[in-house]
Amino acid sequence: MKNKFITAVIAAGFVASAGTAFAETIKVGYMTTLSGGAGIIGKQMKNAVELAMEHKGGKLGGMDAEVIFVDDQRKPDVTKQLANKLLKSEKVDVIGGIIWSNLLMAIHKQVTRSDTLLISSNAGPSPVAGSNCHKNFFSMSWQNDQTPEAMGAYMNSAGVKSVYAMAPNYQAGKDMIAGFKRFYDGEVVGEVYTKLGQTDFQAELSALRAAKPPATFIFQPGGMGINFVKQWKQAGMDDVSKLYTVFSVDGISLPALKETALGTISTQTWSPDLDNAINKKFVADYKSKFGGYPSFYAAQAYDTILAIDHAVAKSGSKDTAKMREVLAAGGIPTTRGSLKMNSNHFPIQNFYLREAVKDSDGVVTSKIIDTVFEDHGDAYAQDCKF
Amino acid sequence: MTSSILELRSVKKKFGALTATDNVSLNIQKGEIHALIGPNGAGKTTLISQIFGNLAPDSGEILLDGKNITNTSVSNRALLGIGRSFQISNVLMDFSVLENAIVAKISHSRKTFRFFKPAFNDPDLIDGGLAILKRVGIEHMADRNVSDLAHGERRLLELSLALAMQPVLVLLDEPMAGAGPEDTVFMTKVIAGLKSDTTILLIEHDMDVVFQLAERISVLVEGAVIASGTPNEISNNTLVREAYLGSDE
Amino acid sequence: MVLDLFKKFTTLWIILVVLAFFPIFTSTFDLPFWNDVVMRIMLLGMAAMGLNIVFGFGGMVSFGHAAFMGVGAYCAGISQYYGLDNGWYQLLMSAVSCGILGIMIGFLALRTSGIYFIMITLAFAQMLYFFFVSLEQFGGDDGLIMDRSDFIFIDLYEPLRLYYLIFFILAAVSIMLMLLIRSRFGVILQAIKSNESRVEAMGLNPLKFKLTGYVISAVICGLSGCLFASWQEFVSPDIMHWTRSGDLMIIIILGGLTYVAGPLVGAIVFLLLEELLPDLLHVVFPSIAENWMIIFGPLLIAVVLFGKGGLMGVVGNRFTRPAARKDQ
Amino acid sequence: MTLTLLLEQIFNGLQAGITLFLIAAGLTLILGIMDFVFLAHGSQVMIGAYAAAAITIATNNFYFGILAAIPITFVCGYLLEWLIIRHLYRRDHMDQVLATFGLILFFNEAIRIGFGPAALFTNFPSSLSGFIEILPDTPYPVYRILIILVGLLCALGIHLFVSRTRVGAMVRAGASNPEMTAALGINVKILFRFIFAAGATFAGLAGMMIGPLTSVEPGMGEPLLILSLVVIIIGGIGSVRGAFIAAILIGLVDTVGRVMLPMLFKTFMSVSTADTAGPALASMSVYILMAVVLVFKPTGLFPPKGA
Repeated sequence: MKNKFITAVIAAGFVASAGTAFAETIKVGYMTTLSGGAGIIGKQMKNAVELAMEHKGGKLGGMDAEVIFVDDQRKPDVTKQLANKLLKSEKVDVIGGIIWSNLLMAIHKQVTRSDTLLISSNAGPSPVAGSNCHKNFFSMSWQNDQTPEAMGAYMNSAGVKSVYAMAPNYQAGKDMIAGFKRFYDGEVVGEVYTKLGQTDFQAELSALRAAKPPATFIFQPGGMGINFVKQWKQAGMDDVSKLYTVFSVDGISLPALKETALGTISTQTWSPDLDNAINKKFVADYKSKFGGYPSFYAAQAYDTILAIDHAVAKSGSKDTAKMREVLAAGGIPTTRGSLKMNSNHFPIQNFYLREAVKDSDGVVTSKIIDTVFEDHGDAYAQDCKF
Repeated sequence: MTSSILELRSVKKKFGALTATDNVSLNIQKGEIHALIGPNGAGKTTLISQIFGNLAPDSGEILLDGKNITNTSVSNRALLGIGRSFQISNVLMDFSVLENAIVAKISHSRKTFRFFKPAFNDPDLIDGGLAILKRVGIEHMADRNVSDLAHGERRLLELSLALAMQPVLVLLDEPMAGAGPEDTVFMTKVIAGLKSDTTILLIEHDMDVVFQLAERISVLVEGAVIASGTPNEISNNTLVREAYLGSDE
Repeated sequence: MVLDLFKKFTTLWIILVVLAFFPIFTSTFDLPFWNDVVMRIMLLGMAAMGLNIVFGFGGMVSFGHAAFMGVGAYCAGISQYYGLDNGWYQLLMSAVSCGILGIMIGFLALRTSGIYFIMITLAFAQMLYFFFVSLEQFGGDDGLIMDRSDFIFIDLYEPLRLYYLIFFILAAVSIMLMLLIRSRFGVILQAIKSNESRVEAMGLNPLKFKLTGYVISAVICGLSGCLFASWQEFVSPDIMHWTRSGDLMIIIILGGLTYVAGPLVGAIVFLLLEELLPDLLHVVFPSIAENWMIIFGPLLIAVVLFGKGGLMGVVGNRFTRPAARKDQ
Repeated sequence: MTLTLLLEQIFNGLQAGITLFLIAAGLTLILGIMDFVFLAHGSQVMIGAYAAAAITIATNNFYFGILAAIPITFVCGYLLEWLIIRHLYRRDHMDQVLATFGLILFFNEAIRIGFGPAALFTNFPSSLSGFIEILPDTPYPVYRILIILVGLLCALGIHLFVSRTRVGAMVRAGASNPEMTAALGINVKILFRFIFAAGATFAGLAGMMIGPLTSVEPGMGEPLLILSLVVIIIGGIGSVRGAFIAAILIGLVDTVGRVMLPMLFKTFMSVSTADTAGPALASMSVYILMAVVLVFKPTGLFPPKGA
């Protein structure tokens, strides 16, 4: 993050005087939440992007590259203004990043309309995958519903007859449970929406103990996941019900949960032990450079840079239309292998079942134990017409 | 026989176990200056507050000019013609003297919900405000800020505000409190001058002032009126001497 | 009278003139992004000016005015969801809804005073916040993508047109406030702030004036919210999060709460700090650039401790006088 | 809904309420006696939680962590009052809101810089991880019962202190009439600083105790701050007794409402409507309760006498 105002003034002066004398530089605006409670996620993403740029020698597709990080403060209006700054002031060629659905929704229209590529490193709400989709938008993560869909499918195959579902009372929470129910065939005996940002789940756990469901499905991202899993274990709930999670036990919460999380299973498109060259290099270098395992957020951030690199390299230009063509064709080399793209520009990818385990150094991480879906597309692609 | 402007019928107010006013019945005649005296904590201010509506009595009735106002709000009582000065002077501190008077004038004009024309340079309001100040002879300090006024000056301003609504009854709660001897003389003169226009109920500790101004005096002890009468009657009343004057001197 | 307004509210007029010509500056120096920053400044400044009617002039510390911004924004969003995309109609809807809501909340909240008033206004704002979070049909927490509203004769996709629409409504609100604050009503409102019991003793019912002020301020916040939705092309409950009510209060105190122009000055400083502080820190102290709030927080405390009367107070006179009189 | 479940939920509500009380007890006196709107009280919770967690991690001893953290929070509160707060008593509420909002930002960022943005992990010792059968077949975590007991003990201590001691008499006098305290010649400065530091300590203690249950992270105090303000308002500003009753009330309404409302709604409306309306109403419930109380009793349920 540099002094953008000054840069802008100087750059404007140079452009006027020097014209096109400079070699072409591709500018990427990378937006994530660096301040506030969710700052840890943004920090990991920023680390991963910096690592990717290091791996690529500071260039993207062979072109000189500059990445500008901005802190969205997790506020839609700030995000919108930053997007505007990146577009109008920095004149970036691609905007990447974005953790939260509501922030993506806040800038989706503005960025795509300005003929700039918008590549989400995490957020994937259903409107931008379906009826509100745009040709300039790409996802390097997943559509919100897919991960719980995978969990639903897995639980079918595991023969779970009935389940108690729990998620925070907000849009993503409702999407997650909807996605889960789309694939899960058994009976949902309870559907509980907790408060967003809730820290103590004892009341819900008491109710759950009384209901005695054989299985419990939860979506509790970030700090809520730490609290939920911790209190679940403290309350000895493992004796009552079996816990199935999405986005609750991950690289962000594992360092806080440590041994408490052991044995918890979840579905995810990525895992540190995913066996391919790109991922091995990413995880190893991330660990040595920043200490500790990267989270899926970091992996997706890394992939976002790889995708831009791929688009520039293959099209030989930073022209939006040309890059778009390359990305839409798929075959993007990422930490998840060669990524296929759906008609709505969301990835078609595998979904894995992961378990929290200890690695050889005694650090708690997650390990793939099964593949639930192979080349799974999302349910909204059919509604998307560019 | 003159008619009564204010009538209290068995007004009672309790704070927890403490009886602040105990079945007070009182008649204030039109045009008189009536003093309410009594030792500290006798419930004088509490009684005034009930007459003005800041406090609601637990039981009893209050009649203004024959009309029951027991449940009327403060602002409506002010509109019906009761003015009040408070024990601790109560004026608009952030405003100038004239501005205080202008606010009173706006209220008096009843044209309050006007959103566009500036009030402080409206010639009609300025004239009206000055007239309010003139009544107590303080128009010369119109431009001064209230926060710069001396204590006695503030009391005079407050009196002018209490008179602004051209009340039929003015309640004055210790107007001389904290004023110097000069201010006291001036204030006494001002109050005496009001006699022709309005009725005054006065709480005052300064007995010289009370005997100088009041035509009738009521004595309140422990929340109850123990005597009511002319200054002469009161000073000769043995009950009063025992309960109040005796202990005071 | 017009001349008088120019004389009395110099700062505000200067700001308005600068805002009017700002786009010429940005286009000359090719800084179109700054138009966007200034639009946000104008929108939050307008809401803060509205809040300041109760906050600075009426002495009522309302901790829930962001809710009215939210209601205004959702009036635009929901109208458009059902195909009613006429912007003028949406502005009218916002004003009417916030007016009615202002009457209801104001009537209940004004029964209390002091800290209780602060908290009950917060309570109502939180209720509205959670209400909109639970509106699944309109995106709940994720919000609702919308188009810029269709203001007949004004095509808003031309960015400067939205700029000038916001500017003219801000200017109208400013002029209305300059008049209001010096009017009989404004004078009484400030008198109530100064000494409520005296005003009551003068035969005025304070509640009537406070409630009217509350409703006017709610309507202005609603208008700001409605335009905010068009600016953002997106509505979500975040616009009415309690921290935004806090931001509005900070903006006012920062600028000077006894001045009509104070909230606008506050908005300029607050949002410029938010914009520039991280960049500045990155140059001076790169290791904590992401923690720019560690500077921002103490800065606010310093303003309170040393800058009594806000920035307007520091620059202008330091006496507390009713805004109805003083030169600004 | 069985009776045992209801009982268990009441225990949960009690535990949440007691925690809230510890935070609200000091704050209600700060608001009542000093007439000071202190928004950064949530930061005291965070400081307590971090102090205990950091020491627990360093020494690997939970009890030592708590014991060492108590004086730390006391000193923090004392210093904060001395450095900043005492300069703000005479300012109006608006200035106090702004300044203490600035303090929140400062503390959160300071913690983030000092301890990193990630949550700290702590757990209570295994000796406290068991269960007690509060009813046959209804096990309840020992640790949470311990929180309830410690909280009740603190409440009793505060009650005895305020009602039986000389300093407590000053506190009561101050709560009902701040000018009077000053007029009585009591050294108000010292009294204020003591109340402030004690309030910080109790808030910190709440943070220490919930630390092992929840995540210890920057900004953890804010949601608790808002809730404890609600508690104080309902109880009546300046009333410790009011804060206690209101805290238990809020704890119960919030906890029981969260679980019961959706169930209740399902009995008379469609499941999907109930799933929307139930949680929405549950998250609004405490605010609705506060608004209703204030509409009927504009100074809370137990305003201190004379206020």
